[in-house]
Amino acid sequence: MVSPVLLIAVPLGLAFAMPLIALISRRLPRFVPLVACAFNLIVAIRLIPTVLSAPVIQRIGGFSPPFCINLFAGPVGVMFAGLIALAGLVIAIYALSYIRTGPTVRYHMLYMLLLVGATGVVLTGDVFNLFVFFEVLCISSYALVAYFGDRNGLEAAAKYLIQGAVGSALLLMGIGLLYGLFGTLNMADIASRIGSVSDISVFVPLALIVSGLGVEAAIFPLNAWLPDAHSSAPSSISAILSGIAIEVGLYAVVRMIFTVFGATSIFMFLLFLGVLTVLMGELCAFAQTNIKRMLAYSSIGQIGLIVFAFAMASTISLAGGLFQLLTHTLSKALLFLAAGYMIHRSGSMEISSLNGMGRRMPLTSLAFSFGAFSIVGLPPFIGFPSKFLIVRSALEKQQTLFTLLLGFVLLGTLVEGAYFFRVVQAIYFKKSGDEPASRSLAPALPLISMLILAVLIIFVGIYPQPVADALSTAASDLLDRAAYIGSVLR
Amino acid sequence: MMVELLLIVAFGGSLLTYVLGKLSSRLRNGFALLNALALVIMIGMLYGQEFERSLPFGFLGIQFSIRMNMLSWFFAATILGIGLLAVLYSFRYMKGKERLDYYYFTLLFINASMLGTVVAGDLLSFFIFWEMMSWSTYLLISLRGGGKAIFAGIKYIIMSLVGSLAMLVAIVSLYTAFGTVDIGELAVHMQSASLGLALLVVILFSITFVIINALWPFHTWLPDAHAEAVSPFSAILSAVLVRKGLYGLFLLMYVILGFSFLDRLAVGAISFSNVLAWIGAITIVFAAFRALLQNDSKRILAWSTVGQGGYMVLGVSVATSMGMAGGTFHILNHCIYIALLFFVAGAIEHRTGGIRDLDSLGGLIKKMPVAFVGGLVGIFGLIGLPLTNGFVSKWLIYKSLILEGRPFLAFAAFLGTWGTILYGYKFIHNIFLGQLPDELRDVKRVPFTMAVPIMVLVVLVFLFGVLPGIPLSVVNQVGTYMGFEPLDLNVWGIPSESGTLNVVNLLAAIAVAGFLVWLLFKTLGRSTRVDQSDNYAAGAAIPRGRYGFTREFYAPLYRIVSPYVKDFPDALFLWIADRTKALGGMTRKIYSGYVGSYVMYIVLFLAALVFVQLTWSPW
Amino acid sequence: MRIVWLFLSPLIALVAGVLLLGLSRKIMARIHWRYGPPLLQPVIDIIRLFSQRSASHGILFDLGIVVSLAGSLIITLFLPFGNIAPLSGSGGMLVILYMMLIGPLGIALSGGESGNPNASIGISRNLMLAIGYEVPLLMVLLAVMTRYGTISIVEIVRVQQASTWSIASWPLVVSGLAYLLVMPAMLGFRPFEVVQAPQEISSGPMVEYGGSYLALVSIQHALSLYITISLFVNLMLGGSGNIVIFLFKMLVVFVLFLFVNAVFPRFRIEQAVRYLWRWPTLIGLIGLVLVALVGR
Amino acid sequence: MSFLEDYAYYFGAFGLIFIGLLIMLVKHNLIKVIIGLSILDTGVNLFLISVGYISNGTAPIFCRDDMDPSRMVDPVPQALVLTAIVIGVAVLAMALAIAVRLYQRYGTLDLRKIKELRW
Amino acid sequence: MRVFLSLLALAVIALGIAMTLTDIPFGKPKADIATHYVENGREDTGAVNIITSVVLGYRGFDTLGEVAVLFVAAMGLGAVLATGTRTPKANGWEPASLVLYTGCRFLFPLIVLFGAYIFIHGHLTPGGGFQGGAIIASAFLLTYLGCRGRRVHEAWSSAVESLGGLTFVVLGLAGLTAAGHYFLSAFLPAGTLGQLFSGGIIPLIYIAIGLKVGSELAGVIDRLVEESQ
Repeated sequence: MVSPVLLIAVPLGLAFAMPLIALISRRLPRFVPLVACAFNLIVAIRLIPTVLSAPVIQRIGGFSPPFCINLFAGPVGVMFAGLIALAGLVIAIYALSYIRTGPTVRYHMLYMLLLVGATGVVLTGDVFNLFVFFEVLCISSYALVAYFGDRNGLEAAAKYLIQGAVGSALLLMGIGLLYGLFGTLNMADIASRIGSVSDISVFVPLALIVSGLGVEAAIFPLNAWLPDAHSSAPSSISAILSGIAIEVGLYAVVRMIFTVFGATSIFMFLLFLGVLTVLMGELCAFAQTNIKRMLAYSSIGQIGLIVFAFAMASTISLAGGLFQLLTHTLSKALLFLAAGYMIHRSGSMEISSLNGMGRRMPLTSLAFSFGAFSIVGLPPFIGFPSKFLIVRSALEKQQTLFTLLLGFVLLGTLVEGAYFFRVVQAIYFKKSGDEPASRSLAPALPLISMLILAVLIIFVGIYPQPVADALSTAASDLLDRAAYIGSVLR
Repeated sequence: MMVELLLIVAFGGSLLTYVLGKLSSRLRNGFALLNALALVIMIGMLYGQEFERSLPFGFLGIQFSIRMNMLSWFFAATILGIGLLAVLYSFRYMKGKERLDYYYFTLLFINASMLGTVVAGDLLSFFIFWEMMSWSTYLLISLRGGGKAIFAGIKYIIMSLVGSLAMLVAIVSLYTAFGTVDIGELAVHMQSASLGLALLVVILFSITFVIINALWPFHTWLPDAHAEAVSPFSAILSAVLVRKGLYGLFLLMYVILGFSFLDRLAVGAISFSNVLAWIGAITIVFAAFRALLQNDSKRILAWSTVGQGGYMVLGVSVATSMGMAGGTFHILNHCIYIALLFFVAGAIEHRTGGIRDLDSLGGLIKKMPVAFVGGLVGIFGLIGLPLTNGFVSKWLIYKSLILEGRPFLAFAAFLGTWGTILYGYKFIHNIFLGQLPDELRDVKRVPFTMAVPIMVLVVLVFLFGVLPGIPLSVVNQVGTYMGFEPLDLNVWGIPSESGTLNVVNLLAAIAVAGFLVWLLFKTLGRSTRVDQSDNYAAGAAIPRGRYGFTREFYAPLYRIVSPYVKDFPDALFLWIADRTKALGGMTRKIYSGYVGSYVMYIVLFLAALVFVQLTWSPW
Repeated sequence: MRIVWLFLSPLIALVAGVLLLGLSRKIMARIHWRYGPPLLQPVIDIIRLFSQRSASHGILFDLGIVVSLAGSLIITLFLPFGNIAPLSGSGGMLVILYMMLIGPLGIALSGGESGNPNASIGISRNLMLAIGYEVPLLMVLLAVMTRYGTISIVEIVRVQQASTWSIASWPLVVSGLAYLLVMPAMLGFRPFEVVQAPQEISSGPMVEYGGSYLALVSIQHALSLYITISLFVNLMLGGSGNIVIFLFKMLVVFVLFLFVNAVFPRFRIEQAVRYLWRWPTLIGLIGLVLVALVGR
Repeated sequence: MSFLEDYAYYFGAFGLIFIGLLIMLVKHNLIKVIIGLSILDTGVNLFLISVGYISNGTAPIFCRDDMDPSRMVDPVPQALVLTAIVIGVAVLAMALAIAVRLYQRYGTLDLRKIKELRW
Repeated sequence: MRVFLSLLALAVIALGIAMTLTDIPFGKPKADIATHYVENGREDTGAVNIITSVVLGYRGFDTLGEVAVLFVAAMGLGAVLATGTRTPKANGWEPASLVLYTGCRFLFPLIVLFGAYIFIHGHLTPGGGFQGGAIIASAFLLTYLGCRGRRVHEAWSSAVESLGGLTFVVLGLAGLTAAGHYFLSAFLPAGTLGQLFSGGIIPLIYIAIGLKVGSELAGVIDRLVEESQ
């Protein structure tokens, strides 16, 4: 059996080794993320059958929980880790030729550390450890947003940093209060003691932690950094931020609420928050003329949808939410990657500058359309099964409120469809301006990465069964607090 | 295995067409035609079979299944038949245009998806095919490029998305309620369903089907889409794609719900069928007058498609054998003559270099006789003159309306027909009659591969008009499948007690009378053939070429009508879109760019959480 | 017997129509304090016209006329004439309504081919006028059909003869009133004589016709007079089992509208449509609503 | 007074935290905001430390073998604070680096004027 | 307005936190976990300094993350402030006086030595890798302030950084393979309590951390100094 700790340790070791590798040859470091992600992907895939039957508890340092930090490699965690590795791999392939200027070695190092941070967050079973890895994730993304060092990038990074730092401080305050209340930092241990103090005392740390993590998870109204950061970062980083970073933040929120606090009563609030996030995100995106900003706002909408699904807190809705998360990771990554090269080609982020791209960059445009269709939830793309599950879970509640909220969410989807289809049309059917319609493909490597994502989007869209099965196991893992506590504090 | 094979050939063929197109355009065309032909032959072999079978795979735990019965067969046959003709027609029409591989691929893909919707045996696969149909259609509508086409495409896909979201909710509601989406099983389960659920499902489904069938007030996508698509595709859109909405209604009303249940869905006089019928009636009248106001050949036809959909719905919602047969038969007839008309309009467009504006056409009768015959016959069918197919189906619809005591609905239907006469004549007159503009002096004839589909359809219009018994026997089987009494009919028409229809008598009478008059005319009259523009005008000369009365053909009527038949739904939807955008513009102002505010949001969010908990402690 | 009537009834209609045409000119002249042409002037005209050469613009130009006349002739087979209606079993009112289209449509197509703008104007006016009067007319017809629960005109006549004339029965009297109001428009009489308007657009659709064309068109015109009045008589005045009485009823109706024709000036097409869509439509609607409320 | 005595450290810690937050909320200068952030971090660290304090406790180091474990303060918050300080430093360094670059690009540190990205 | 709103919001939050704090009495012994650490820390990890045993033993994984955070910061700083060229531009600043210059150079090895002492004795006395590293970095800072123009050799510093991090990870992974199949488990003999050579892998890790933190912080300072020139 492979140990889940390898998922964190090996990439981290490789990241540490990169300066040395860079001393040997400056061309080598860019391949290190590929190796690390491929390794992680293999490990994660090998772990999945194991964790589907029972979660793997990896005790760091060999002490028994709650005295040590433990990794909790449950179905959710390992699938997340696999997803991170997958997205990381694809985007790393893309970045091989996309990132040509600037301190490229540092880019790849930071990129790997971002992935390490994300993997750490999803695997850890300790509140403070989560904070630490969360910071690894955040700080590397601050730096990566500013990577090009242009006006927008720096401004976005500064704003992102300020908001992120406030979020981290709130999170740390919450963790401090938790430690003060329970004298332990182990999630399972806290979860088992959560009933021993008064409601308000539990609530304040919960509020602090939700607000703190919510900043990274881009829940409305904590998401003001997102459109700036996602639109100003290099496209590969936008893809990873949109595809991985906010999802991981969301995972952390969900893990906290579901497992640590078991705060079932806050779900209704989250439900409304989710719907609000959907509507806000989609409406703002609808009014955008900047393609990357539009995609960024669309991410907010998607996050709202996922929150909505999670907040319904049934096995199906959680599976749907996780599925939607997968959808969003793959599709939004594909969208950002495709948009990245189209922007590269046209030299502008305005949607109108993408006119006629279908002729100039046929494959990239095709990839973009696939991503757009998938995000909107059209069959036979991956977005459909996830949307289907979410709708199903909402209707299975058999309550007018849920049906009504579902209506609002679908309204958001409608708006989303409107702006995505607008862009697809611009790409294919609008005449480009003065530039001659010469055909040019993006370089091979980005195309390969887009192709991988597109194939996945279609394949899972057509044959979602295994994924859905695995995700419903994962959903019950998230829902079953007692099992979590039991398996850790055995 | 035939149906599975059908789907595989349809989808595989579309993909293969694309691949072959990269090799050679000739190969691609040949293969596309062969593929369409093979599909027609296969569906022909499936005639009369009835079975339902689950497929060996599924989706998220839901078993897929396929079914074949007369209802499916009827729709599948129309789809594939028109598909074949459209492919043939496209060869010359699309020649020299850009992105032909894409065009043929999408065209065949749409056909394949439509085929999928009608053979789907469960609602989920129905939905999946439906959605594939929607987005592939969207990808083809704007093929021509240009602002209008793009607007048409976006309009279509948004409305279609509204519909499909509604349908998704409906299907999932059924699934959560009964644990199955198989049509056959649902039909059984629905009988025990609660009224609330049934109402929800019916309303949601109806939204979808009304949108795709372009009934008022959700018709607004159609005129744009049909007018702006390339003509062979307009034909497919108008003839078969739009009618998927009716297929859905059939499925919903008569296969899944059934009569007895439909009767329960009523509050006093307001029943589902009544509402539907009134929507149909409004659609007919509204569309007829809107069509009158158009000046674009394809837009007129598009509006007529809207209107004819109303007839079908009227017939279907009356729910007598006769109304049902009329509605169903009208689907077939409309599919024939509207395809014919779009082919004609396309041929004109093709030969005149893209002119669709009726104000600048005219006098083409001598230049394009085939197109003229096609257009004339098509318009006759559209109006429903006796001896054309449209007559029989409209006769059935009118009659069932009158006999059921629905004079107002019948009035709407009649009025629509008179509107149709007006714009139909305008279509013919402004394109083919009157003076020939100088620019069109050297217009060529319709090319052969475009003439063949036109002539085939012309023959069909008359064949089904004179021998309505042949198609009606199929229609009868469709009706029987949905649980209606079969209509009493023979090959010439419908013998029944309260008003019969005997087309052959009509034919004989017209033939004899025509012959006699012709004889009289030929024996007594002597005439000299003169040029078209050799005209008498009270002794004054008429300037050639610039004195055609095609401009503003019904100008006085426009002045009366136009204030009342504004497209209010369209304006409303555009307003909503506009407001949504404005709302988006307003909401995003909260992201003011000042980071202090952003931090404030975070703090306020936290404070609000704490405050609520401290005050009311809800959590 | 049926075969005989099949050929005889169009003939009678033809004769009656031509006579009505002649009568109209005579009566009009008398109202205007003129002497007027002889009663048989139309017959003479037609015979003369057939002997003249004329110009043709093409096949459709010929065919349109033929179809138009043939269509009109056939309608007479569907209309009960006294108690004779040879083909009424083959379609009923709906077929009549449709066949009534063939006449104007044939002329419209034929005239359209000529490329004469006056013809086009006339046709467009004709069609506009048609939609103008069809709105109230359809209401009336539907009221009648709904009231009697049938689409067979023979049946309608039979019921009327068994009870009372439609125009004298409640609630069809309202519809009858509307019908009376639209009759001049259907007949093409003033104030609705906008289609031909000889002084303005040189007889409109007929402008290009000469010789045998004009003859046929005249016959068609005569027939359409006959058809229109006969339809009114059948639907509203109870038809008749007796040919003579039937023709007498027709004569009375015709003369009535001839008086109207003689004393009114001409509307513009716009005014005509506006008028038709106002009062007759309103009354027709009331009639239809009443019928719908009262039921059979 | 016992209340104040019992909670004095908390007052100090949260006082710093709220001062830091207030600075971030109302100041427009990026450097001042970063200072506020720093104060906020310090406050949080102080709070963490004070959570683990035991009255009259000793450092949890066995300088001699005979020290009383029960009087030692909680070592965990100290370890946490060690980490938190490093993280704070990292964030601070990033913030300053970005501020330096931002100033070069915009020529100002006034956040009200650095508003190119909005809506 | 803004200030008022801020104060109001903060007051609400403060009230909430105050209510929670009533459940966290100040200065009272509480957590049984802490007690467990204090009582068993020496046996479990072989470190006399219980904080060290927590930092590197019980919560060693945190420390790995912490090292990663610092690494990220250094790298990120480098990425943001990347100037492309490393040649310091000539500036018109006055060179330091001889006294300052000599003093700094004299103090430099002493400070480094002190830093090394701190991290080598991390398991015995207050201090550890981070503290020691910070002290070493302060030596570099002093050099920058006093002896302008002297710079850290980048290749060396990044090699040290890299090796330090690698050592940590490799030691952790060695634990995975060697003993008990746990990451970061103490697979080296604990030795005699209180001796310099005791505590298993703890001193090794602290040395690695110390060097790494030192070079990283020095690098950060170096970057910022360079930026200011």
